[in-house]
Amino acid sequence: MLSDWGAVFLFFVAAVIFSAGGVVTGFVLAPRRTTAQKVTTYECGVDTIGPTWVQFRTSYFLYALLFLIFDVETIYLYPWAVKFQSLGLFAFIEMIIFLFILIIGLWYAWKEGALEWM
Amino acid sequence: MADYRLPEELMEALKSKFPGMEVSERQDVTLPLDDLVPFMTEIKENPDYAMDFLTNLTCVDYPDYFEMVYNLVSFSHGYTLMVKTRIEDKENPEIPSLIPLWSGADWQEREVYDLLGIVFTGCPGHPTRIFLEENFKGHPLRKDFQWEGGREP
Amino acid sequence: MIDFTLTLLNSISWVAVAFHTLAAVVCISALLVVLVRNIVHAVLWLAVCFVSLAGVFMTLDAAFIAAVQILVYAGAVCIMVVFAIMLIRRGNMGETNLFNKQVWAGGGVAVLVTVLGGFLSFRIRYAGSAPAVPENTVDHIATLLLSKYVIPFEVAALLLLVALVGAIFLAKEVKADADS
Amino acid sequence: MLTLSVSLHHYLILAAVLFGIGLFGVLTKRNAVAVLICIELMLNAININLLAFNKYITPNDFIGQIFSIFVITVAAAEVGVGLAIVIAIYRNKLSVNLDEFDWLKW
Amino acid sequence: MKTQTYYLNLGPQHPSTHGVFRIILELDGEVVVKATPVPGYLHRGIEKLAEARTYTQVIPYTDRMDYLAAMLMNWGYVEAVEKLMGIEVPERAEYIRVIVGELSRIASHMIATGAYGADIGALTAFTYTFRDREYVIDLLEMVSGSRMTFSYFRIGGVAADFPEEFYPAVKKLLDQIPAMCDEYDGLITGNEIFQARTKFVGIIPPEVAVDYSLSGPVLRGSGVNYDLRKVRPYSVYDRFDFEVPLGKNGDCWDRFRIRIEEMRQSKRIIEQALEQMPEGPVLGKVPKVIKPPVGDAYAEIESSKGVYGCYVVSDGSPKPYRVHFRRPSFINLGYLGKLLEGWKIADVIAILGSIDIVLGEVDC
Amino acid sequence: MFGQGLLKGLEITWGRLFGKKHTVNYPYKRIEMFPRFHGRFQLDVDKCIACGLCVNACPNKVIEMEREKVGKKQFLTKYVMRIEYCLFCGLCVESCNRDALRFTNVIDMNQYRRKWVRLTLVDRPAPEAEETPEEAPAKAAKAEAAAGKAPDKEG
Amino acid sequence: MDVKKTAHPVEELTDDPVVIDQVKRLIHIAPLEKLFDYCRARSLWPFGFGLACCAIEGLMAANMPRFDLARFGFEVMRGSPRQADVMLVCGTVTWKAAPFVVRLYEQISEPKWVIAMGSCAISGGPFVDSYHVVPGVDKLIPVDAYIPGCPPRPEAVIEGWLMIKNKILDPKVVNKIRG
Amino acid sequence: MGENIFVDFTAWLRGLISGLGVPDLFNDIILMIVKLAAIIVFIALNATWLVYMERKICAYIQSRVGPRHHGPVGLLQPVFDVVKLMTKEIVLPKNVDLVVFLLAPVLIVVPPIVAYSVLPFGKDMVAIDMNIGLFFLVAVTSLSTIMFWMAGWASNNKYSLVGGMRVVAQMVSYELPLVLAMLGVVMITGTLNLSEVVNAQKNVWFIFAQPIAFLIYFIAGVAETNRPPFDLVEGESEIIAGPYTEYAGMGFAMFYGLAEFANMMVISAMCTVMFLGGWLAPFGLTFIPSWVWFFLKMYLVIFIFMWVRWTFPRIRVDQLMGFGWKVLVPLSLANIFITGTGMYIYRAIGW
Ligand code: SF4
Ligand code: SF4
Ligand code: SF4
Repeated sequence: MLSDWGAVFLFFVAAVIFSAGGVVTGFVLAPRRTTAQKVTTYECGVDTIGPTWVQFRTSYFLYALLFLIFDVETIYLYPWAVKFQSLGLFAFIEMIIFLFILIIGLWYAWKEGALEWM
Repeated sequence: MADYRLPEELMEALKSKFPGMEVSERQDVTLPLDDLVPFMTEIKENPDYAMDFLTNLTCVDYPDYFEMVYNLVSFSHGYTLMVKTRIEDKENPEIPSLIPLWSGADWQEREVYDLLGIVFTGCPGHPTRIFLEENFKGHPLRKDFQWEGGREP
Repeated sequence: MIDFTLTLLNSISWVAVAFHTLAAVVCISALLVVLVRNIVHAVLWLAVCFVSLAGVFMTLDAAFIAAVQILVYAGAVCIMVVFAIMLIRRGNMGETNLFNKQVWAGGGVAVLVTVLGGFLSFRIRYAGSAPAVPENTVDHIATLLLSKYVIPFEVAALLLLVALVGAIFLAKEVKADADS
Repeated sequence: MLTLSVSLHHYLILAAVLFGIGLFGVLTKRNAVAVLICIELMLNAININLLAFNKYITPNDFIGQIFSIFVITVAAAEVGVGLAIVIAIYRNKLSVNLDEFDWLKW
Repeated sequence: MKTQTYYLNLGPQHPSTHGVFRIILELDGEVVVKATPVPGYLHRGIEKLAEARTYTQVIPYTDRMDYLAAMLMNWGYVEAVEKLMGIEVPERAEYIRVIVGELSRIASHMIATGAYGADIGALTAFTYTFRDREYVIDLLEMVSGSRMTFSYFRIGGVAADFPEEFYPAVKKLLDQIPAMCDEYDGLITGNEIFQARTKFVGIIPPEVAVDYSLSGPVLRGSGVNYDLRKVRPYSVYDRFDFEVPLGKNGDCWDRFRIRIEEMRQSKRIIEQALEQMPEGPVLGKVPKVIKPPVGDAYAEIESSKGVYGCYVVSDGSPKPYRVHFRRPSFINLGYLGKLLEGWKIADVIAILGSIDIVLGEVDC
Repeated sequence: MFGQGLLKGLEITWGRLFGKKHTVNYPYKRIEMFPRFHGRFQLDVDKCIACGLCVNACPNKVIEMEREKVGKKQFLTKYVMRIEYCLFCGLCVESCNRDALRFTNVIDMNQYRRKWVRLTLVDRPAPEAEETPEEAPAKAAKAEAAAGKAPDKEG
Repeated sequence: MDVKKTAHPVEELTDDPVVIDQVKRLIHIAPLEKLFDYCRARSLWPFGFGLACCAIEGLMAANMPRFDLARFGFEVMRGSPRQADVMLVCGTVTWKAAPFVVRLYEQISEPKWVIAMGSCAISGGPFVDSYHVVPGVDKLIPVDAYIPGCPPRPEAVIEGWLMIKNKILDPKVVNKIRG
Repeated sequence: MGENIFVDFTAWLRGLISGLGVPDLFNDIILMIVKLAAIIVFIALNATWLVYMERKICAYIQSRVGPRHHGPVGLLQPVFDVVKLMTKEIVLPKNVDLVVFLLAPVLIVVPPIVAYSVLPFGKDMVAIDMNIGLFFLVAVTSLSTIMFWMAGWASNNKYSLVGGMRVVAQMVSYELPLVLAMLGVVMITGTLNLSEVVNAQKNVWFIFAQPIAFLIYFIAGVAETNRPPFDLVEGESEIIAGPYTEYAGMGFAMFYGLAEFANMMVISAMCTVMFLGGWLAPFGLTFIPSWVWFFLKMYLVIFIFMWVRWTFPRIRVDQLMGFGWKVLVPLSLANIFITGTGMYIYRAIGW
């Protein structure tokens, strides 16, 4: 029997082939003409000032951090939710404690202004 | 039509302060160049006039001189006033900038500089061209400006 | 002819094929993570590595862990690293992932450890080869997690909290500076 | 005939190789972020081991899987804090070049 | 930590600069550290061209400044020339001017409203305003023959009287205007997202607004009651009863809301004007060749963007010696650079849109 | 309450979804033009007396006119509107007191080439009538038109 | 087999690798080109590029409820030149703007077309005598269709789009005077 | 009638192939490839149709008529667009990171396509009936984030970069409420298998049992697909086209047409499965095949997406993040508590 992961693998490969095929068709069928002006970066029609790959602010990083922590949290939550009905009250309380600890984290982040966008 | 001119007595007071000033019958004030800044400061700061709004600022290129034209409005009293001053030096016209008094003068002065080449002194880095590119030759609104139109026969 | 092909194909262990392909992808992408000179490319290769590792996990019948792998590593860790890079990078991108002076020494140590590990692994003995695939891993994980391993479970939450607070604390100063 | 097959050893060797690559990176990279990335690789190698043992030795205990979840948790926390530290260092030194911090060399 | 700032060109070609206008933004992340507006991409030298045209021939050129409210542009210019020559404009012409002027204002504000919606992201509002503007434009086309560049005013009056079919059409439109405004209000003004985007964004304090010579809805948004139609009524505006909507906070939302309010007021003015309109000629006694006496004149009207002034100098010949236009959008833009500092990229668009510029007018 | 405005907006768009459509299906159905519409020009040659008022009224020297004196009358030989320069302001039409020059409601003046854009309304030789030597006015008109091409002289 | 040895005919004519590439490509897909043109002509996306007054009529009014270019599928206005097909030059091109107009035109990916809308874009129009106005955008970039008017009515703009469509379908139409 | 045509067809195909003596595994693979092809064709067709639908709905909302002249009622318009885009030059600007630049559009459609593998389109109509289907789907869709970022970063364009950073921050922030909102459903059903989730809604759809979760899911779903009012990524009026600014031709088509609509379909299909009872027929209207119901519901959700899109203005980036973290995340956490407590209370009084 084809196992699940095998099927997923098939899907994955097919998706790549499909989309790569699309892009390659574009390259095959489309006319090409390259001029010096054409390949310049588009920035509203004028030259870019300064380097493009620039530094970005901390706020993005903090969001990513929060997401990472909470994403990890979900991997605990999902198994728990699945078994929620059969695990009993104790597990529920466990999870409340677990969540509570993380909510403290969220609260801290909120308080410290990590949720503010600058 | 209601009258928005300055009352006579205020005008008289100004006249006594700035003897060089001429007033036309339409109450356009013409000033010597040196009096410009003191006069403007006076009519802006003095609460009797309180000309707090600089509506318009432009310049005309007459054959012998440049004439700067300022249109002022007082919000509290409702007066309007047109102030003119002549720049006799046609080669290197210079006039003190009014940005310290009205920030709104900034772009208008830049426009005048750009199109007529009047240099406004008193603010470093000002004026610069605003419409035309830095390397544009000449000042188009001067009467002697020469250019080629692109009309085809 | 068809018969032959069919028997041939039938005889192949597809798990093995998958494993070897995935393992190759894992190793190559991991190597590239170390070798490419542009750190952004390194991160992208890292994502490839993580995804194919998820594939490896699937061959180990750990579908849940595989999904977690994708979710956490490819989805979150990579993003996080990317942001960190965007934040601290200055100047030329091409030369951001260079070696230091201890390449040879480091390489030696690494090879040594690898060989040792590989050697040790052959000394492991275990019974049975391919045990039955257990159904519903998630259920079991949940049950175990909330009964037998409940202490580590809560500790994990604490760990996450501490990490969150610590990281925010560290990064926050950065933010405060930026404001001034 | 192809004689491909998989056994525990395959996984262990894969893990060892991955671990080795990670270690190599950790020891030789100049960029602190790269070092962190390589640590991630090493942790993943450990996960392979855990899952492989889980499957081949204690298929019904799920200890390996649960442990790998914990490992992933730890790894996530480590990345978060690690990167925050890197950023904090960068703020002071305007560089993440590990060669330049004697006090961080190990 | 100081992150590197970087420069971003917003424009010259950008969907929300309302034409060819460029702002060089110095950004830190998404926050504007410094903004340098660069106008001039549409500088066409109208003032110079006017010196080579006769007085009447300048009128079509004024259309091309604020092409969204061209009637008002005509008006300011002919007002100045009439002042210079001392021409009496017939009553009926004045009323016609008021009507078409206010219609033009409505059309202009409709675009401003819709385009602002589009800037904020509500494209549908844009189409609604345009849909309704078509009906306003229809009226103006009926009287002038063009859809945008009307050249309808003449020195001493207007080009032609209203055609008969104009009156029912304008009545019909006026009846619809409140419903239209309500629709915009419901779709844009009342929308919480829109309010969140615009309230307390880009605040201009009243003193600053006056200091920078801002005018029009931008000035009134800051709460300064300065509408020439009320303060110094020109033409026949002193005969109408209308209100000048004012803002409270001087933020984008106020500036935006005022325009919708003004549409409603314009509707009132038109209604009154239609009622009071006398019969009579539409063109005063004007010499065939217009040769004003030597001298100068400065006249102002309240255009849809603010105080629109025109300064005309005559040397006695049939061509003006010098014409200068005080263009409200141009001067309103003067404060933009300062105003943008500290806001985010998205706010830049919101602020620029709330000033409602027309590049033809800015660059002249 | 928060969300009221959002719902209101949804309500409006929902209404519009089924509301009246305002589109005119253009190439198949046309909007009727208003009589004053400034479309393509039309010259009634019989009415035109070649007086040149329209040429003078035009702010942008769009109209090129050539005339010849045939007998007592001016005879229009050429009347070209270079509408690539035209402002469609209507000053020319207004100035024509013979009602010879008029706007039609034709919208489509598009061309694939620039040189075809201009409208040649009249281009005909002068009738063979005895040609008087007084061609001076025509010359003058030509010179005037030529002078118009360099407006900088006027500045 | 022989084909490989002898040079491709086009290579005897030119050395330019770009041209050779193009010609070869065209030969390969020539039969399809008709089909492509059929589709291209029906899917022209404008470049949202407004310069002056004409932009209101040409870019906005023509897209708005009453005239609705969307009926022809020409409404997907792109802000980036890479994704656009047709550059509608609507308005006055000044000398200050000329460099970026050219650049934006260049940056549009092939195939591309240009419509000059309004007197200004055709010839400088009302401002042709000005010191700062380009007398016609065809001085800068090739133009495929001219729409006179100041501003042209949206109907005329729609006609302009249909002209481009016709031109793609049958390139010979450009040799005919319309109307 | 029609109910089982797909299921029957598969069974027939399976029989046919095994009749040829093909081993089971291959039979599986061939069948899977057939399903795969069907899904890809389905996505492609739907994306084209959705482009048309979007334009038409947009037009109707704006009192216009929309595509009309090309093909019957303009139906062929998106087809022409696709062919046009296919034959449009793909510009490769200088200074781009070429490999990443080209990989991004290729990879961007992979996550949605893979996600389809576990979606039940109808009764017994699921390519892979995976035990952890839901979790798998969440994991796979989270991969899109990095592709968007690749596009934004590789373009070497500041607009793209700003857009790329925004898209990551946004998708990351809204993924969390999305995932947490679904948790409530999982708590009730006790399974991660999507078919079982649907079956669990036999009595009551979860939109009624979990209204808060539905709302959160919907909002977060709109944000995940980067559609207005959360379209800061493309933010036409701000940053031109965001990460896709430099993409032309097919590269652009992948982002704009395929990925966007495929993602939207995944989100709305998930919404159908999780909250709207999947393929289950409401009011006992079972004579209509299950998959028809599924599509109807899916399209209903898609329509709401579009309706919302053409009504609301765009939210600003800081408000977006604030809303996600300060409103949606706490709300979804609260939802978990409420669900848990509610279920205990329900059990206490019910049983
Ligand atoms: S419409 Fe105006 S620009 Fe055109 S020819 Fe007549 S007068 Fe000249
Ligand atoms: S003004 Fe009228 S009559 Fe005179 S030349 Fe012109 S068109 Fe002819
Ligand atoms: S042609 Fe006329 S309407 Fe068009 S841009 Fe030029 S002046 Fe404006």
